[in-house]
Amino acid sequence: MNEVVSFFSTTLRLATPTLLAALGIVFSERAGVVNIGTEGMMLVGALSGVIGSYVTGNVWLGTLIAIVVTVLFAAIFGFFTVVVKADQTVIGTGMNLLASGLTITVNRALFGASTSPPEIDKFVIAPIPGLSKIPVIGPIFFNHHILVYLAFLLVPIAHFVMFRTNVGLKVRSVGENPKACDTVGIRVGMTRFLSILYSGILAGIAGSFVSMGMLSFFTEGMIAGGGFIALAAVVFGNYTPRGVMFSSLVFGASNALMYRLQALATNVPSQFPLMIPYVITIVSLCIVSRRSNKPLGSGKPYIKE
Amino acid sequence: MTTILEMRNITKRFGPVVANDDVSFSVKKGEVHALLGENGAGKSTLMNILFGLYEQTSGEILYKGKTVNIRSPRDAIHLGIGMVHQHFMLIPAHSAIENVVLGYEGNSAVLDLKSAAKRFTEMAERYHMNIDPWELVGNLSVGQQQRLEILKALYRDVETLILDEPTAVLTPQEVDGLFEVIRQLVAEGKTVVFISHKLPEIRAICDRCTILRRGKVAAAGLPISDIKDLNELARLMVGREVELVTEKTPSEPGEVVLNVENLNYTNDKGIHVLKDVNFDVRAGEIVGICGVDGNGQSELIKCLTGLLHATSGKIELMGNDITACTPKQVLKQGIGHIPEDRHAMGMVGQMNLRENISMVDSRDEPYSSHGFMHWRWIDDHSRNLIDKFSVKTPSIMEKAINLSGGNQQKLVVGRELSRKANLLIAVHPSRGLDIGATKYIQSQIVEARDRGVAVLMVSTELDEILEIPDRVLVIYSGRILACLDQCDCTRSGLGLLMAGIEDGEEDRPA
Amino acid sequence: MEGLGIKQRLQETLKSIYFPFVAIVVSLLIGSVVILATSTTSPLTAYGHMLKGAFGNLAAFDATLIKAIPLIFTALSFSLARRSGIINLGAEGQFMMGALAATAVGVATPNLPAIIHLPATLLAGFLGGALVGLLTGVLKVRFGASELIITIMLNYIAKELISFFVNGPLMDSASSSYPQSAPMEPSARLYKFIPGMNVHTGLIIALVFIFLYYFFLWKTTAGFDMRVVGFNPSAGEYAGMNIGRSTIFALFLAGGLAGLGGCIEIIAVQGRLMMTSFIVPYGFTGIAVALLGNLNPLGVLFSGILFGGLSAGALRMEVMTRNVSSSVAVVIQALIILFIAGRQMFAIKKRYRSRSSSGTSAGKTVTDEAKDDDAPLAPATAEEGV
Amino acid sequence: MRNKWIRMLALALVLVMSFGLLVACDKKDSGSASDPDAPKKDVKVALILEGSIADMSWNATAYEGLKRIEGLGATIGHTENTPVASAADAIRAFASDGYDVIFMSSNSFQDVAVETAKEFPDVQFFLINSAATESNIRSFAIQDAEQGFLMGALAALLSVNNKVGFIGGLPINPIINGGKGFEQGAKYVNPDIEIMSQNTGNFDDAVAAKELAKQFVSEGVDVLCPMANQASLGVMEAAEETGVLAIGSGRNQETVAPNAAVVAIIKDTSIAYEAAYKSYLEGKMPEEILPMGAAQGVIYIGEYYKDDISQDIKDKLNDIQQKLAAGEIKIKLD
Repeated sequence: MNEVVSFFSTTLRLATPTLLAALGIVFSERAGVVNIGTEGMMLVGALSGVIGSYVTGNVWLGTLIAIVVTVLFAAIFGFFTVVVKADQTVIGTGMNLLASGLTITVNRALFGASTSPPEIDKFVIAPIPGLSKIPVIGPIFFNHHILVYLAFLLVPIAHFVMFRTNVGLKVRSVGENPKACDTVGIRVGMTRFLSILYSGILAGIAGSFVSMGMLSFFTEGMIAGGGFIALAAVVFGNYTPRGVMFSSLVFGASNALMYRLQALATNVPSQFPLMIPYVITIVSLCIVSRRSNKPLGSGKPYIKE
Repeated sequence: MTTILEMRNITKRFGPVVANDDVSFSVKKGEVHALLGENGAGKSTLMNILFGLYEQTSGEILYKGKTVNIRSPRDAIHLGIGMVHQHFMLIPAHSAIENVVLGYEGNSAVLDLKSAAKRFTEMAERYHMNIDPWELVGNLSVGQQQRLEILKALYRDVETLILDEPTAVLTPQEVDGLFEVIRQLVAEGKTVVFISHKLPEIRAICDRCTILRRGKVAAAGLPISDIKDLNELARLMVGREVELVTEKTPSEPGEVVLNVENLNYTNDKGIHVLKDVNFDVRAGEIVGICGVDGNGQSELIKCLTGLLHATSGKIELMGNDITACTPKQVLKQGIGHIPEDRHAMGMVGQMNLRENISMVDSRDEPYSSHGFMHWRWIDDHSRNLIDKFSVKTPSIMEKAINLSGGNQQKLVVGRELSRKANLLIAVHPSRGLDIGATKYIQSQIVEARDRGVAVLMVSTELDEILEIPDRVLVIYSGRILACLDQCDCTRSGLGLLMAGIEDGEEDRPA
Repeated sequence: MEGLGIKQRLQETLKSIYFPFVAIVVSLLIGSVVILATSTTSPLTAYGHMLKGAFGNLAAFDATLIKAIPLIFTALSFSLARRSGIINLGAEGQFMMGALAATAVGVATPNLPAIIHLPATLLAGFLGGALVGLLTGVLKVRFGASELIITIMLNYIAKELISFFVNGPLMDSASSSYPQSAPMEPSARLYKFIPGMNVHTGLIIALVFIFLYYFFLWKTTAGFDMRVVGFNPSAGEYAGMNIGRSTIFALFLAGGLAGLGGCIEIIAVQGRLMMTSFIVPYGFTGIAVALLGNLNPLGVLFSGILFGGLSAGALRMEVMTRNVSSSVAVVIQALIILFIAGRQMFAIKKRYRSRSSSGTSAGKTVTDEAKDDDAPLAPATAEEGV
Repeated sequence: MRNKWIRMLALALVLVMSFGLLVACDKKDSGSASDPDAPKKDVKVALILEGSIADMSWNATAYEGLKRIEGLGATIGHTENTPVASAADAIRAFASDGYDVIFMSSNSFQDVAVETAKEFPDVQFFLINSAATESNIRSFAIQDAEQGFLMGALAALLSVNNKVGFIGGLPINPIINGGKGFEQGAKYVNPDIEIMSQNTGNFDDAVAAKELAKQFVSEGVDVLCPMANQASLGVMEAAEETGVLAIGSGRNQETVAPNAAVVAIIKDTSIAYEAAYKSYLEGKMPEEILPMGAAQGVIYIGEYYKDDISQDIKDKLNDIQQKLAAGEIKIKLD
């Protein structure tokens, strides 16, 4: 029983950064932007969160700083893809490289190369009073960091915004047919730019959750593919917030399974459990890609004559 | 009547191309003003400037007497200008009402689609247009989509409505319905700018007309009532006397080249698009398929050319069953195919002319052998071809995208006609071309027929259908409703058939 | 080109140099700000070392060439796929799998004459990458799965496979328990061929493949089909080309090119396969090389050498300056990617703004180069003028 | 209009950057390690690192060693994150710049170093964890297994559940040997102990290390030992959160686990570097491979962070360390 609890609790925890980032990407994807650069944004968020928390001594202020810095970083992506109309994939790749170089450079400049990690304020486990005492259910669902609850609470909100509000309609339309949006007076570029910034906000939060919730320090290259997994979660989740939640949980569970297998089957070469999440991603993409909500204008810059 | 809109000395350049050259245009409140001109005359450019999609290189716009700076459609909508574009600006994945409220400034942050739908339905009923607000736009017919576009503009309380070639995709009966709506709008005091190159329609609905020719104003604000002869308008539009009829001798049909039997096609959404289609095409005759866009023509042609595979039925070319053939195999059998959209299918804009010319036969001699391209031969061949079909280009190394629309189509037609084809399939061969290019391409098709090629032509243009084919098939909702000899065709008869009314044959003259 | 005079040719050349030049200059300028902010070294000094380390003398150029070779292969891989309408982010993994397959062949059979062993190893390298490409292609065509994510995931899987093989089946049992393969047999290695220089015969192979890339795409029907499909898939379909097959074949070849690059890197430079053989992101850098080279064969050659120089120069910069870390070179590389991909930004926009009343236009400006790019970089939806 | 904006922005960017560059020119270049006018009396020592000097472990202590050498009066230079493919260039760059001694910090560099060293007979090379000895090459072998052995032994001494866990990073030589030593060390203390040992495949992904550690704990492990460079922090943190004990494998790892960290078994390669450099200065370099382990003071037990460790355990561990140093305990590595 304990193992079941631990497995599901781990699943939720591991799903959270994916879910947070994916809830941002789902909007930018719907607006027609393929954000390969999420990995880099999360890395920037992870470092700036730690710096912010270190400077202010408060994890929330740190997260706020992470959001601001990541949004600025996302603005570079937005500038190149929306304003300059460059190829989104290539710019995204460049952003990832930029983030990896910049975070190393900045981290060293601020904290030095070989010292102990700075002591920072970090997210603590916040059991929900009462609910966390329920056997089995409590420890699985109600004994987490606040950001875990927030991530899952954000799902219905994101769903509502995407399908019930004016902004959501604009975002969905801009990805489907930017020219039509232009003719009804919607500023296509601005909508896309803002959705990129929004995905930056969430990537920043996701990054700071990795560096200040799951851990309490920054290490070089610490996102280790999490941004790409989030991107895959959006495609697998068929571009809806609910689907994204489902796919994040699948990825979280596959990671939890991987760690479990690693711990149990110590004579299986560790490389094979490590491949599980990637294999699951590929297989799941093959299953869902045929019936996709992928926006028609996805990945293509809107060029007004 | 006061002048509501004035465009003064508008010039618009696209690089070296001058699309509008010192154009002035003025519209009075409450009139239907036709903007007339050939394709490429600059009508749409001018209206796109008015609607804020383009920015003029120079010139000014006055609306209700005030100079206005229209930099985006948003500004135009604020002023009360609405536009229904030739290519609908709708999002198929969204419902009708979502399309209507999209970008509407009166939207609250949380959408209240229910009351929007109520307002929409009331408005639709007022203009006798019935559209289910909750239906996905992808499921609406073309006519419904256009009505939705008009309602979308009206929903924004426009005072001036620009209709860009609104009748291109409608049946004559739908056109009549559209004219009813326009009359009602004018009666309510709204102003309509009506872009077209179809002279009878202009006479039927418009009060005045402005004619553009090659980017310049050929006639401004001409009252329609003053015009006695349509040829006069045509002359103003084209700049010379137009031979409105393509010379053609009666056909001498030979053996059956293409035979289609009980063809059925159901698409992946489960919609039965083609229903028991039967017809044949003989050597030396032109068979025209006439119908409103979206009634199965595209699918039929795709089945014939192997791009789609029929669900059941049989297609025979020169006695060979090609039903299950791939496009490559079909092409080998000797089919020339002028596709429906040259940009999307017929050519590769980023490639040069010689590459576009070798595109279809690249795998065959003499274009290539043993997997290697024979560029030297292709160069000679390309030069001959652009000479023969008078494609205007600086060189065969020019990218196709840099050619004008007419020259692009000549290139595609030339390529397909120069292939050794038994069957030529020509889909909308003159769509988007000016009269000169249209006539040239039509005459080339007739010439091919005279050489003994079997021709299957798809068109939505009644003028073309009435003129070119020897036999006409009318397609409606995936069914061939009628097969008529050309001499049995009348405009109204075809119109009714195109609208799916089979009794239309009764109208034909004895 | 028909009807082009020397002057026009010169203009064309200048135009093709303009964008890369500006992009590199701007990247270096921003990089200099990073250097200023994070170290006490003057950017000019740092860049001076960089330039010297890249092209300063024969030895530097030698190092540059050696580093350019794998990048040329991954760039050809990206270019070929891109010309066929596919974005191959998987060169990284294909490179590794090529190296892995080559290692298996290169260490397995001692006492084989080089004339058999070397070609077999190169072929294994090609196939190792090509099969990964093939898998990507089949998944894309058969299931419609996005090649972007598939290739990224396959990169991670390839990394784990390398780890598994050098810790298991391919581990060098003779020398020690190190997680590395045995050294490649001498018969399966590439050697230096210019006296006084360290550059190896892989350079010749790279040049041959640059030519083959050109020859294949522009002179063969299969390459022609691929380019048509890359520019406009529906036109390709209309013209009787098999889109799916073309896509799969393109990814097969692209994977093979990357795999061959990985193979050559192992048999010529590193000598044996190790866990740490692929610290350098050869695949992702290849994207930048391909873009800078505008997907053209000669362009790839020159930009490959430039990036090789950047890498060799960055090393020297790190050696010569105490506190400019190598991550600054990563930043500069990233900036070059951004500014090359966004090179329209630097276009001298004449034709959309000219309000002069003169009737004739001043002819094509540099804008045209960015807009009417020869390569299919322009997005498919770009509206095509009037 | 928008295009104009873009161009203005680009121009502004270029201007600002140029200005920055101009300002930069005034700045005195104090960073350059090379000084052509300096007399050739001081020794120039270079270090070529495969990883990042911020890894809190292998490469960090190597860099520390270089700093120690600098303290002995040498001029130093280094490159980090150097791929094998660049190792030869790095050697050539240093050698042609007049460096006298070059340290190569990884066994991956062995082939390349042996090959390239021939070009520079006057330069002295030191290869870490290598088996090569040529005229100008000396190798020393860090006894990673001894570090693992001490960690395993201490873990077994501390374990209540009789279950201890080892978490490695990338499965490269030092980590694998460390793992082997760990098992033997634990068994040495308690032949019946259960050992869980796994590599995360990664030095960057601290989350992976942490989650794996938590899994170990849920399987009953009560002493965790990481050997995963910077990712070790994840393991330390997991111990802290789950309330089990952890034994560090480098300095500074305890900061994230104030309650869990017992002690760090330190593999201070900086001592090895310094010792090698001293032997070079004295001109007494043995041809055989220099072992660098407990005997040389490279591997030692750090200061205990916790007060409640019994003296008995401390004594037993010290005893094992001495036996390792004296060669009384042999670790099998095949």
